This record gives sequence, structure tokens and C-alpha cells, in this order.
Amino acid sequence: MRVLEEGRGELLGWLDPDEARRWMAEKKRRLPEDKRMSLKEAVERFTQDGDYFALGGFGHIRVSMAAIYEMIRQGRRNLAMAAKTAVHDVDILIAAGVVDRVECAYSFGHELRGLSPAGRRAAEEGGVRVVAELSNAGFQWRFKAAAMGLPFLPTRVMLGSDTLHYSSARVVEDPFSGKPICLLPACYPDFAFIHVHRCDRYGNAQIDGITVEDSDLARAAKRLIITTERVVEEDRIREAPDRTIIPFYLVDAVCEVPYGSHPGNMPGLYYSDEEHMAEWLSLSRTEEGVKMYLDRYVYSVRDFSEYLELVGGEAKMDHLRRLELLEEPLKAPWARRG
Amino acid sequence: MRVLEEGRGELLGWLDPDEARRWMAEKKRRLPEDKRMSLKEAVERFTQDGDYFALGGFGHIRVSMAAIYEMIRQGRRNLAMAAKTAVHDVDILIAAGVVDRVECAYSFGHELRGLSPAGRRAAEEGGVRVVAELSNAGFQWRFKAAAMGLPFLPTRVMLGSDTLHYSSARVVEDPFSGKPICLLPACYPDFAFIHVHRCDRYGNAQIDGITVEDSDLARAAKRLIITTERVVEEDRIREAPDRTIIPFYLVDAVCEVPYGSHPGNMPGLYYSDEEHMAEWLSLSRTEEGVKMYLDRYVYSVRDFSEYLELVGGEAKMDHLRRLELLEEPLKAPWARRG
Amino acid sequence: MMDYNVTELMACVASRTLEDGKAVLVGTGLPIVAATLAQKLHAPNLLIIFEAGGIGPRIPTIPISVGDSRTFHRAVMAASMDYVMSCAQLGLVDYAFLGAAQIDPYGNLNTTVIGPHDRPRVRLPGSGGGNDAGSLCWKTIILMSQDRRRFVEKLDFLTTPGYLTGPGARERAGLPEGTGPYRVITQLGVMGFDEASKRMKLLSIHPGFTLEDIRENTGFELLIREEVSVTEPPREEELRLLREVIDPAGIVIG
Amino acid sequence: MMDYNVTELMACVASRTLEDGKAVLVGTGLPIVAATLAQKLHAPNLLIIFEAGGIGPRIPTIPISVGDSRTFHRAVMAASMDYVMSCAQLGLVDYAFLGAAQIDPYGNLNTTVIGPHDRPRVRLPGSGGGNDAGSLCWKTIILMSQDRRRFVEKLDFLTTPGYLTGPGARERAGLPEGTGPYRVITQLGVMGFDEASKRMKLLSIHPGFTLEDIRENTGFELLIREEVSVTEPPREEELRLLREVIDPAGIVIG
Repeated sequence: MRVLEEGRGELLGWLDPDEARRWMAEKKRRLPEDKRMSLKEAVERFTQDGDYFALGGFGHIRVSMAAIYEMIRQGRRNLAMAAKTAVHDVDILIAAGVVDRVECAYSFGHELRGLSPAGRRAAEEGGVRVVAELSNAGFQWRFKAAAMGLPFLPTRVMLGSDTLHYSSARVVEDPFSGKPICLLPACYPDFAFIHVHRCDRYGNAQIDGITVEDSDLARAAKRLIITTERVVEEDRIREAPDRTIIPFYLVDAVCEVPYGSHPGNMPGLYYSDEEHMAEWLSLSRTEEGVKMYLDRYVYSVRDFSEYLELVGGEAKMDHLRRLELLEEPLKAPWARRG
Repeated sequence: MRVLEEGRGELLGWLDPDEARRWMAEKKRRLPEDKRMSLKEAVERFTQDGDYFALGGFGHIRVSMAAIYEMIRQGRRNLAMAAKTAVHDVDILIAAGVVDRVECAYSFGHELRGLSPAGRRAAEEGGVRVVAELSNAGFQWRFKAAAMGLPFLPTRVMLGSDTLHYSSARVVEDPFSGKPICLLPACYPDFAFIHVHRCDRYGNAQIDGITVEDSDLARAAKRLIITTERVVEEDRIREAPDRTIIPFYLVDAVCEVPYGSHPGNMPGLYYSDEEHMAEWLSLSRTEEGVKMYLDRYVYSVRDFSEYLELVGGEAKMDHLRRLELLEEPLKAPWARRG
Repeated sequence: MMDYNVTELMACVASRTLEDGKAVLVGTGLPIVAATLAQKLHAPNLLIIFEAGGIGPRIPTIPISVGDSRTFHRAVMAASMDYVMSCAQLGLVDYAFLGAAQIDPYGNLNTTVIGPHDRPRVRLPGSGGGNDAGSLCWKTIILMSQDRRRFVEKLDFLTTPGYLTGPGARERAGLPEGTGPYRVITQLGVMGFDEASKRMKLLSIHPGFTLEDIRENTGFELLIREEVSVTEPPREEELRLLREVIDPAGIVIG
Repeated sequence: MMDYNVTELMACVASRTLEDGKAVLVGTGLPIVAATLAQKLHAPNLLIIFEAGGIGPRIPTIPISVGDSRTFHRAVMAASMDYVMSCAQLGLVDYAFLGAAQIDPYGNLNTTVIGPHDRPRVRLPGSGGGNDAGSLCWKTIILMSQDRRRFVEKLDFLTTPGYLTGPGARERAGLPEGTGPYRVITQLGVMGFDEASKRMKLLSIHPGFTLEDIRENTGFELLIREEVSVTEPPREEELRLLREVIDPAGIVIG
């Protein structure tokens, strides 16, 4: 298969499909076991310095922020991140010195809120290296290739661009159409956290609303930790099996973390906390501010429930719930009018 | 891209991805329109002699049998069928002279009920030609390649087999692992019928339970006719958009056909009608029997609702509903004990 | 000695082959009966998977089709064929059951045609999910009748790969490493495959049959394990479950 | 003359570019404001799609993220990124909005770095869904600020393909036929692309600006349509909808 072009980006997370099969056969247990544990334990057991990892959700939506704070608290180092649509997550992880390499589809930005001072400062000063570029669909399909047990998936994106030159993709001639086509190598992150609406003790997990790329990421991840708003009885899952997005045999740990996506949005349950986000965006303009934020919200608390108290507790969560249900209008501190 | 091996099967349904894009852009309207029509009209407008087609569902489950009877009634000829897990559908279509070519993953059998006399007789006597072999996953992924707008999808099935030699797939060397890999060409059937639990007048469709390959087939089909147990209000769909499997812009026609999967199973609503199936299996042992069956159940009725009366009407449908809900034990006339 | 029929014996032998905590891809008929029996005895946590999308159902009655509503009744997941086949391709499915009209010494299977492909003497259903299961699952268990027309030196059509032409051939073809046929269970005995040559090898003979019966009904040279055992016949509890609980209507076991 | 700001003008111009009954892939911010405005005026059946999975929502308030719950509120489908991107790859998405830090005469875009990639002077977010939208959707509409540092002869980094090096270059690279940049809307005017050369071409100048303003703020030679028109300013109804209905908090339009 003649290669017309080969990206120079670092090939992170790729496994020969036979190696991947061996991992899945040996490490993913088809035996249903009670996998409930504290997030502290899950981070200790399933994340290692130097790992390449990914997070479920999208941007500020349904991202396991609780896991991120816990990784910072435990002082993980030299992680490489699959920065698909990475926003507050990658920003705070870079700022805290946890992540020093990214494969980048989208980072260093906060969508409507503007650029991320901390992440961008690190990228420009060498604190974090972008070891490969990619696009959002590129990540999606790298995960899908892995989820399907394939070495690659073809795609018509990336072609003709520097995004391709700096990626790990390759261009070949499609033997059916004769046209150039981009092959995206499979991506098996060492670990992934996916935050869900509900799952049972074995890890059978359901997500409401868009699933983004989590069906594929769940199969691609070598180690998968589910954080969940609620652990429910197995029968609740079995009543609506067509709502299950992740079956138990992919899951290594189940951590019940209500509001675990805060300060992000959890569809149907709570909207993003723009006050908190604004605080970070303001503080992170300086290294001192970063330190102040981390001391206040990460190092000075033992776990996520203490953090929730700090950011406003039940009253704040009620407010975010009303915002989500459109019972209150959104006021964004960073917006131009009120 | 050096081809190590090339199947000799006929390449049915393949389109260059740019041709496929042009079709989708021009023929699939993003404008929501009321697409309700009779099944008679849908078959007249969207199926043509000589077409290559596929059916949603699986085996005897959630297959649009009503569409099949209507195609027979309208005397369609020389159709080629994507016989994925084709059972009663392909059997009766061959027997009626509608289908004369199949791309075959599974045909000529009735699963637990044994082989299909009519289809098998035709295959052995030349009444139907198998123009390509394939596997079930092979069909699934041919449809998925099309659904993704790709020329092919790679897979690790079919390798080393005569199934490959007689298919339209090709084997190349994977540029990442260096191992041989099978490329399945995209499959865009000229038309497809998919039977669903509910959809709105525009075609936004929801399916309960397993979706088999219908999410992909819906995007792959050049013309898509939805038959549905019920047409519901648009708001009913929009209340649970994460249940939508097929969005309106893929759909060419919406036909409300209650019990449209009879004599097959519609999950949650009615079980398969084994009495009727046994009647067909018995009659179809001879050409006279085939003619008798078709006269009785297809040609002598105007539409599917008349057929439903013939096969037992409300009383029969109630019985099948109770079977489905496990309120009655199944008695299969073809089973050894009673 | 208990009174039992050959289907019941095959169901019991197949059932005992399955381990607890593993995943098995099953078709309708004998496989689902065997897998359900295993769940009720030594393998309560056997994960049953159907190719059309049902994963881990609580099967209320025997499904007639691999996709009917019983195959995802109170399942952990009602997915799609893509999902299930992808999981198999990813190495997550331990066992699969297959049937066949012909088998050769390397466990290659024919379910497509008897006679030439273009004008078959007998047209069979084709691969179905057979090629997929035989390509992707770790260990395939073949359930079929044994006679000289079925156990042949050369297949009329190689639908589903066994060990192809012998050691290393699967891997050279690009098939997943470490996979292949594991057991062949017939009305006469149980066969496995020799590790070195990948040829079929007799492991045990069912009660009442002899080595001669096996040889007479095999159209190629079968390797014989030094100590061929006698298959353990169905136990009372197995037969009770089969007849009273799993298949009371005799849909499969007759 | 109405009083309006440049964001409002750009929203109105972008909105008018969209046709009814077409599908548009939108990002947050100006694109969603423009698309919503179009829905409320001339394009009630514009199908709005978000890359994270939301298809055809009834947007209750402006989403802050391309994936937040507003992007699939009472949608026709809450799908996945794979689903949406596959639909785009299949040719089902007519328009996409993109932003950029740099653009060149062929409409190629940079959203990755200013300066060298390994030690950037300014590190930008990267492709996000930009490369995907610019590769797969039929017509891309670029919304950005115009000045000599942004409208450049040569990009620091080609994140998202426009017409690459000119006629036929996209197709030679393997990109879908017939796709490419369609409009560039800035604070100064509206540009399109010359059919023969695929180079950027001035179509209209916003009220209050001159050809000289455009030239001074463009770092390459811009083709000029023979009759450059003046952009129609925002109409009263457009401004009312923007300010009172679509973005009352001024999250996007200020």
C-alpha cells in the first residue's frame, strides 16, 4: 500500500490490532464485578505518570472535572492528553503541571469565552508541547478505528493541510476510486474518564442527549473509569437496554460523583457555572493567580464534595439546575452586556 | 495502494464518494416536508425494475414485510437484493419472481425453521443468481462505509476464505501494521425499506431495542422509505431526540403500516406468526403451493390491511401481542414437541 | 444409564466447554440452549451475545431468530450489529458457536454450496455471521453432524476460515493472531486441534460409539489423542433443565 | 441610518447568505446568532447542526459551547460527532461557518499558530472542527477581522484547506469535489472567490468604508468585482431580533 504522504506528528496511542486484542482479552473482564470505588482510589489505580489519556464529553459538557481535580491533587506528571475539544480541562491540567504534551485538535481556547491564558502561556513558553495536530473528526475517527479493532479508518478530512503534515495520519491512493485518501491510525488511550448520567455497580452506563464520541472512546480506552451522577440498580439499566451506551465489560472503575462535571454543563441536570469559569479565566492570567486557584479549589480540599461546598454548595447547584431547565436567564460575567 | 487480492464478485451498489455526495446533496432534501403517502404510492415512486435494494431489520425481525407484498403485487422484476440476513423476505421475493440476483450473506434459510424450499429451488435451478458472497458483518460495514461517505472500510473478516474470493472486497497491506487487511467497498442500495416503531410526518424515526444496521443503512440508501407502526406528532420525537435513529432529511417517504412486520416480530409489540410461517414453508415446497400462497395473500388483496384480515385480523394480532409480552407460551407448528 | 437423545448430549457437551465470566457469541438453536444450560449450572456469569445487537439478555424463552426480542430481553445493552461485530474484532468475544455442512481437517467450514458455486447441487445459506465469528472470536466451537460427506478432505467452498492450510496460515492471511477452531462436537464424539499441525484430533467418543464409528464417518485422516476418553453422558440435572426449563416445547432438543 | 455595531452588521450579512431548506454546521458565537436570525426571517426551515451531535434543535437561548444542552434542545436528533461528521462527509451539509486568525488569497485558513509550529509566537486553538467543516461541507463562510496581519499572502500554518494553490488543487489532494470557501465576511466588506482562478474577490463594501480601506487592510492582491456594491446595512427588524430576541444579554453581539 503505497504511502503518498506521511504526517510527522508523534503517533500516540496506536497499537497493532493484534496487540490491542490481547490487551482487551486479558484486561477487560467479561465477569460482572462490583467496581464501585472512590475517585481517589480509581485515580491511584488506573492512571500513571507518563500516560496518554482522553476525556469523554465535549468542551465544557459532561467532562469528568472531578477526575481532573483528583489527578492534580495526586500530583500526576508528564501526561499526554488527547486534546479533542479540550477547554477548561486541558487548561487547568497544563497550569497544574500535570499535562506536558498534547495531541491537539482544539486546546488553549474557552470557546465563546475567549482564549485560555494559562494553557496558551505554557504553549508559547514551552511548558507544554504540541506533539501532533489533528481535527475533531480526526480524533473521533481515531477512537472509532480503535473501537472497531482496526489499524486505521479512512477519511476525507485533513487532506492538503498542515494539520495533516503535523499529524500521525498517512495518505494513500484509494484502490476503489483511485483518489488520495487519508488514513487515521487507531488511537487507544492508556486511560479515559467518561462522566455519565447513570450506571450500575458493574459499569453499564447510560447517557442522556448527545453522546459525542463516548461510545467509541469507551471501547478504545485501555483503562476506563466511569464517573457518574448516580449509581442505580442493575434492573434500572436492564429496563431500557437500548439506552445503554457503555456495557460493563469495558469498565474498570465506577465512581459516584454527583455534579462531577462542575463547572461544566451536565445536560438535563445543571448548566455550566460561568461565575466559576470567569474566576479561573481572571486568576489564570498570572502564575500567582493559578497558584491561588489551585490552592483554594484543589489542594485545600480532600475531595470533590468539599470542592462543591467551596464553590457554593447546594444553593449554587440549585441555581445551576434552574439555569439548565431555563427557569432563570443566563448571566455570563464575561459577556459584554449584562 | 497495491492490491494483494481482489474478489471476483459483482460490485453492486458502489459509488465513487464524490458521486455519492452529489446524489445526497441533490436528492436528499433538508427541507422538512410532509412525506406521508400510501405504501402503494411509495413503491410506485421509489422502486424500479432492475434496482439493487436492502431491507432494514434482521431475519424475521422488524422487516418491512408490507413493502415486500406490495412490490410483489406491483410486479417488480429483476431486482437484486442485499441479502444480509434474508429469510422470509428474500424467499417470497424470489418465489414471486421479483428478485433474480442476490448478494448473499445469508439467504435460502429460515434460521431455526430449516431451509427455504422456494429460494433454494430457484438457486439450484438458476431462477436466482448469487452474484456475490459476503458475510453479515461485511454487509454491515459496506453500509457503514457508505453512511460515512467513504469509498471503503477496512476489516479483518473474510480473509483467507472463498467468501472473499466470491465477494467484491479487496485485500491490501495495511501501511501501519504491515499485515494484510480486507477493504469492503461502500454499498449504496438504490432503495431501502426500514420498518420502525414510530416516526413523524417528516420521517424522523425512532426504533425500540436493537437497531441492527439501520442507522447506517438509512444513510447508505439512495432512496429511503420508512414504514412505521405509527405516525406521531413531531413534538413526540423532539421530546426524546436521543431516541431518534433516522433524521428526516434521509427519508423519501413515510408510510403508516400497523403490523407491517407481520409475519415477523416487532419488538415490544408483536411476536412472529409461526402458524403463518409454517403455512408458507409447507406450501412453498411446490410451485403450485407458491402460486396458491401468492394468490391468497398478495394478489387477491388490495393492500396490507386486507392481508391482515385474511391472516386472522384483530384476534390474531392480539395473540401475537400476548406472545410478545410473554403472556402466552409459544407453540411452533414446526417444532418437534408440541 | 440415562435415556437421552443426541441433541441433548451435544447440548450438554457444548455447555460444559464454556467457562464462567467469558463472552460467547451464539446463534439460535443448539448454541443458545447450550449457553443457557451453562448459565444455569457452572457459568452463571457467562455473557451471551447475539450478532444482531443483544448483549447479556435474561433470555425468557428460546429465541427463534438471532435478532428477535428475546435476544435483548432485559439485556445490559441492546446495541447494533456494528457494535457487536466491532467488539468481536477488538478481541472482546471469547467463544463462538458455528454449524456447517462440511468441515475439513483444518476446521475450515462450508455453509455456502455443495457443488460448483455457479450451479450448485445444493445451495446453502452462505456465511451469515459465520465467517465473522470464525474470523474474530478467540475460540470457535463447531456443532455439526459427522459423516463422510461432511467431514471431507477438501471443501466445495471455504466459507469460514479454520486454520486454513495449517500453522501460521491464518496470521499470514491477516486474520487475528491466536484465534481459530477449538472444538468440533458431533453426534459421535468431540474433536480438538493438534497444536503443532493444526489438524483435527479426536478427544473423546460419545458413550455407545467406537473409534471405528468415528473413522467410518470421517472422510480424512483424523489424529487420535493417545488416551481417547469416553464423553461424560448427560447428567440428570442437565436433562431436567433442558427438558423442563430451557426448552419445554422441544423447539430445539426435540 | 440605523445605529449598529460591526458584529451586528456581520451577523446580518452572514444570515442573509443562508438559504431556506439547507443544512448549516455552526459554531458558537456569531454563526449561531446569524443562523438563528436567518431562521426567524427568510429561512424558517434552515437546518442547524452542531458538530458534537445536535441536529435541528429549537434553540432556547444562545449556547455557550458547540455541545451544550441548548444545542440539542427539542432537536430532531441528539446524535454523536461521528454521526454529524459522517453526514458532512456524505455531502448532506450545505454550509459551514468558520473563523480564522489568518486567511490567504485562496481562502486557506490558519487557526493553529502564529510563528513556527515548534515554538509559536502565538499558540491558537488548532483545527477543532474547522478542518473537518472546511473539507467536507459544500460551502464555507468565513467570519473574521480584516487587516494586513490576518489577510496574508502566505499563512504561518495551513489549518483548514480553502482552494489550496488554486483550481483543481482540492480535488488533486483528495478533498470532495465542488466544495470550498464561499464567502469571507469581515468588518469592512464581503468577499467571494473568482471561479476561474479561485482567488479572493471583493463583492461588496460595508457602508462607511472605501475600496482604499479594504486594500489597506489586505496583505495580498484582492480581485475586485467590476461593480462592487455597498453592503445593505442591518434592517430595523434584524436589529430588533438580534437585540431583543436572539441575544438579549449581549453575549455575542455586545
